[in-house]
Amino acid sequence: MLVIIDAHGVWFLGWLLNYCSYSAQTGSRMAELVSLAEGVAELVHDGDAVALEGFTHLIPVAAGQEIIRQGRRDLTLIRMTPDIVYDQLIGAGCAARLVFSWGGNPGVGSLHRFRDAVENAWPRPIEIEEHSHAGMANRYVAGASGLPFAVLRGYVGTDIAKHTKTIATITCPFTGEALTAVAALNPDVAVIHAQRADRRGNVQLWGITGVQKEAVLAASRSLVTVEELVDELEPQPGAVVLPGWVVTAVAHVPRGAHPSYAQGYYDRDNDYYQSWDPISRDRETFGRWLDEVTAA
Amino acid sequence: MLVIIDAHGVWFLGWLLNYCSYSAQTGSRMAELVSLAEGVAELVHDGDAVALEGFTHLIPVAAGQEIIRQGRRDLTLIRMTPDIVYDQLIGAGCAARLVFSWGGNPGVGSLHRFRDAVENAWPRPIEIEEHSHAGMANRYVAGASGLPFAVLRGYVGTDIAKHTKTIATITCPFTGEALTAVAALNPDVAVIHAQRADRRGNVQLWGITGVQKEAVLAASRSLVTVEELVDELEPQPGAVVLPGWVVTAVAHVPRGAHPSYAQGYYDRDNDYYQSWDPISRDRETFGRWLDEVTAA
Amino acid sequence: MSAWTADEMMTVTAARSLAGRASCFVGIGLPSTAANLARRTCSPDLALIYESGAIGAKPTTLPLSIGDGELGETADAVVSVPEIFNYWLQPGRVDVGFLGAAQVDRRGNINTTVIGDYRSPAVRLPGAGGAPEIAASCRETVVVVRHRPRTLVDRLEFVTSLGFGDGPGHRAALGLRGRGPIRLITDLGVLEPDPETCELTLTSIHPGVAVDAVRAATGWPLTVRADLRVTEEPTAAELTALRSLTTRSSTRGGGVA
Amino acid sequence: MSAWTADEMMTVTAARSLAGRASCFVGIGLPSTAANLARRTCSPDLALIYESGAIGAKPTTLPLSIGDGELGETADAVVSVPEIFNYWLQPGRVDVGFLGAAQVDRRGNINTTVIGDYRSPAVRLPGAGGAPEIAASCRETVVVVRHRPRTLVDRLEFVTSLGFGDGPGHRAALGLRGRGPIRLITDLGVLEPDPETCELTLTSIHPGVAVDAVRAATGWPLTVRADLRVTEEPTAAELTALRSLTTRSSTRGGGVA
Repeated sequence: MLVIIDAHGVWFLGWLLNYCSYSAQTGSRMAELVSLAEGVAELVHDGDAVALEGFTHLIPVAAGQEIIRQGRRDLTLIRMTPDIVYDQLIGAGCAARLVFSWGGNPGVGSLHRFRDAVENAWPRPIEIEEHSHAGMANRYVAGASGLPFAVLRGYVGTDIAKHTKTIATITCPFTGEALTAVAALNPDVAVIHAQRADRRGNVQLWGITGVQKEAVLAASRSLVTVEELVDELEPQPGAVVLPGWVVTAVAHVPRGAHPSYAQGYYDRDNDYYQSWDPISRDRETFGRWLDEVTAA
Repeated sequence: MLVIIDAHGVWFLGWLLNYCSYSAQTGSRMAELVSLAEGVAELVHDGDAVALEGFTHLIPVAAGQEIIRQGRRDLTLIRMTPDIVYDQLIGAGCAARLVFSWGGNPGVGSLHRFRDAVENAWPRPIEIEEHSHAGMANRYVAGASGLPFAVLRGYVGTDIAKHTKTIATITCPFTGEALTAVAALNPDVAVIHAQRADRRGNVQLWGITGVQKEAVLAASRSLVTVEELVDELEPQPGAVVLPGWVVTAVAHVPRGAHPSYAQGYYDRDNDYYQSWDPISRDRETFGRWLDEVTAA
Repeated sequence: MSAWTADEMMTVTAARSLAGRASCFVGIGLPSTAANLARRTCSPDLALIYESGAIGAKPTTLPLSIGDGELGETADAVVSVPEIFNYWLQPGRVDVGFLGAAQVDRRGNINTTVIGDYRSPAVRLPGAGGAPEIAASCRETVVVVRHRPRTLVDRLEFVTSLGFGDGPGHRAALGLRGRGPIRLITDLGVLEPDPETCELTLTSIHPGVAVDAVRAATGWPLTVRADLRVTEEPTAAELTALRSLTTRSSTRGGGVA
Repeated sequence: MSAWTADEMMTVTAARSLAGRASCFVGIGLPSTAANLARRTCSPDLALIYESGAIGAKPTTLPLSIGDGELGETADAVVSVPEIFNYWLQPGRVDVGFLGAAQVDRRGNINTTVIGDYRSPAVRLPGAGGAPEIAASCRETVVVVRHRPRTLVDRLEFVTSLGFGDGPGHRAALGLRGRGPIRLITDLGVLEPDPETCELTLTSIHPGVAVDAVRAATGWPLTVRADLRVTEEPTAAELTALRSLTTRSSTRGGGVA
């Protein structure tokens, strides 16, 4: 079933989302095709736990900026590698909490808005919950698997667990060995960017596919922005396919991952990453950037 | 480094295997190219725990029959779906134990040699350790991940755990919820069949890829039989690639999965599965089959 | 003589139970025929999920195993066996689990492991496969078996896959999220759990079948619902689709277990 | 003026430490340059593994991030991020872990999290990334940093990734399988753990560097090994390979962190 949502269709989408929410009820629907603005309006609410994922590749930057534009507040932002798009969301004051494992501008240096929030509580205080990549990845795996926790060899001897309640010790019932448990991540919404979707909402992404499958499957709702809508998904080496019945909504957003890259569509805009450093270093230049984005 | 092993090369391969065994030592070597007879002779020893995996597709039947031919004894045979090739190994008296989750002739019926062993201890008593598919798959995942156990929602309310020591209850340290733990599987040897390998021992398989990656990564040693040796592995949609440095040996065995199938090479020989039923039903007809195979 | 066989009636009825469902985790054998028929009749968008890792398989012929090549080739996605259980089945995102059974008891519990003592069995059956977790984790399950006294039994010697366990509340007490076996479909009729006792009771009888014949083929004292219905006959379209499926399959050689 | 820079000496030395190794888990920044150089010099068959999921990456230019497109396109296999940590790093099948650091202490412990108090830090650093488990699970690790007193510090305020912890036996007591940081390579020399104390001691000094300069740049009282060697100068081949790598990278725009 494909429903094109126009401006008046938001009520229907809202009903549909309730109907499709995780529960024992049967008859999940296929993903709906929406505009980016509609998708964010319907799926991302103030106070939600939101995971925008994409590991260097396919970062859903356009969706993040739409969240800024719509003025969402008090979000728990979840992401393994908060980079430019999270710097922007944090600087814009959207986030009350950040759950993450590595926050930097890859290949450039610091995230200045992230640092300003953590070091100086500007523009608002931000609570952080910090993990390692292995821990975050396993938290998504647990979330996608319907388990409350995952087990790994991790964090041992480090100071990370001292500051994070979602890390614990667990004992192997067979060998008695002590291992580490991390709590599952189940975001309210996962947002990812993919190369393609077909008109039934089946999503295809390839190249470095990161933790996006896990983020979508762990979340209650999901929004996927795509470079291209196609009639048929041609099989691709290394592709991950998410069937439409596990995706809530798909929005057609060409270049939606810029300045990161979409393999087969465009390269990483390394200059943008460089240029973000001076923009973000200063509250005023950042403010001007923000005005431009929200005016757009 | 590629070493072609001839009949005199077995000593060198033996040295190499010791050198490559799991340990803190560095400098793992690439997979060696061997004949099937050499690979089985070097890698599969009496008393070993051996996993031949392949989920309906790419079953390493030729390797299994070579194990019969070489007269291995007291094996612990591990496999999610012991089908014809395990019926043959069990009937030939190679197995002291069977670790499994579903034992049948798919699309046909019973495995008569398996049943004769379990019901009548013929040709020898066989100990069984029985799981569900979800449990076995997770046991391989734990083995491949270097963990002593895996967690799942499984077995609850069934009688399976009553007879199997490798299932236990575990409590979530965050929610207090009771879940199921299964002990890791770490076979001495994993044997799989794949479509292709390159001359450096990188292995490529596609289609239904089952639990083969996990079996190889969980095992101390691995033998991969392949349809084809190629100079370069062309990327394929849905392909799993195992780099040569995690594979011990590769043997070129065209039609090595017959009567199962190798996608892109040949179809499943459904008539063989049918014809196995009368052969295996009777100890004498099976004996004649066995004489033919071992004489080959 | 009717225009359809008892097996066809069973399969058509099972297929109908998938109307309005988005996804079905398909067990081997009879369930696979019914699930594939549903895609050709009442539920064309139904995503068929096989434990071999095929998600959204669209086979043109009946698969002979849960890992036939065509399942993977026609699927929306093929994932590893660990992933199909962990990411797809376990979290409860699949609407219906379709299971066969060697034995099923009055509360929908299933045995596919042994007849007789576990350590020295009279008959050794194939074992669990994916069934215990399909029965536990799908939002609901449907069991498809031929109606025989040795199949529908009063008590199981071995519970491979849980139905309603000992009765009301048992699944919830064990923390299972799926609703359990909402329907047992046989070649004689349809049994559904009594809301009070969770005991499988006859709610629909196939055309031309006598209630006494169903009682005689059931291994426990069968309760017949007061509002017993007669199953709607297979339509011409259903029969055509089913026969086309099974003919194409048998011309490939080999039958379906 | 020498024919090579201190950074080049550091990178060449780090690359040499990968000779004879089959696989290297590559951290971001300086380690990536050295690992890529090794593939072009002493260790052409080295499998480079990146936390983005690329196994056996063969980039022609230096990647600017651990997830550059060319890493995936040239890799033997690309796997998911959970898989790279669980199946590839965690079981200890990777020979060497190559790590950078904001701070490293005398026992090879690493801080990449905060300077100052955790809850109100003076400087908030990027955090852990893949490093804690790379440091724990690789068969051995090599740390590459520029030699500065604020980098090689006596004590860490925050341990992000464990080296030898409090000293001998600490890693074993925690159940860690990898041997830990067998070498710290800087732009001034090479430090290796003393077998008795696990303290990093100067075992090799780069040509033209004075021992006192190394002491002055080290945040703890540096022990100099009696058998102190002078690092072999970069060969012409090494320098050519390195410069070709970095030139090609910089023409793509952007520097390497």
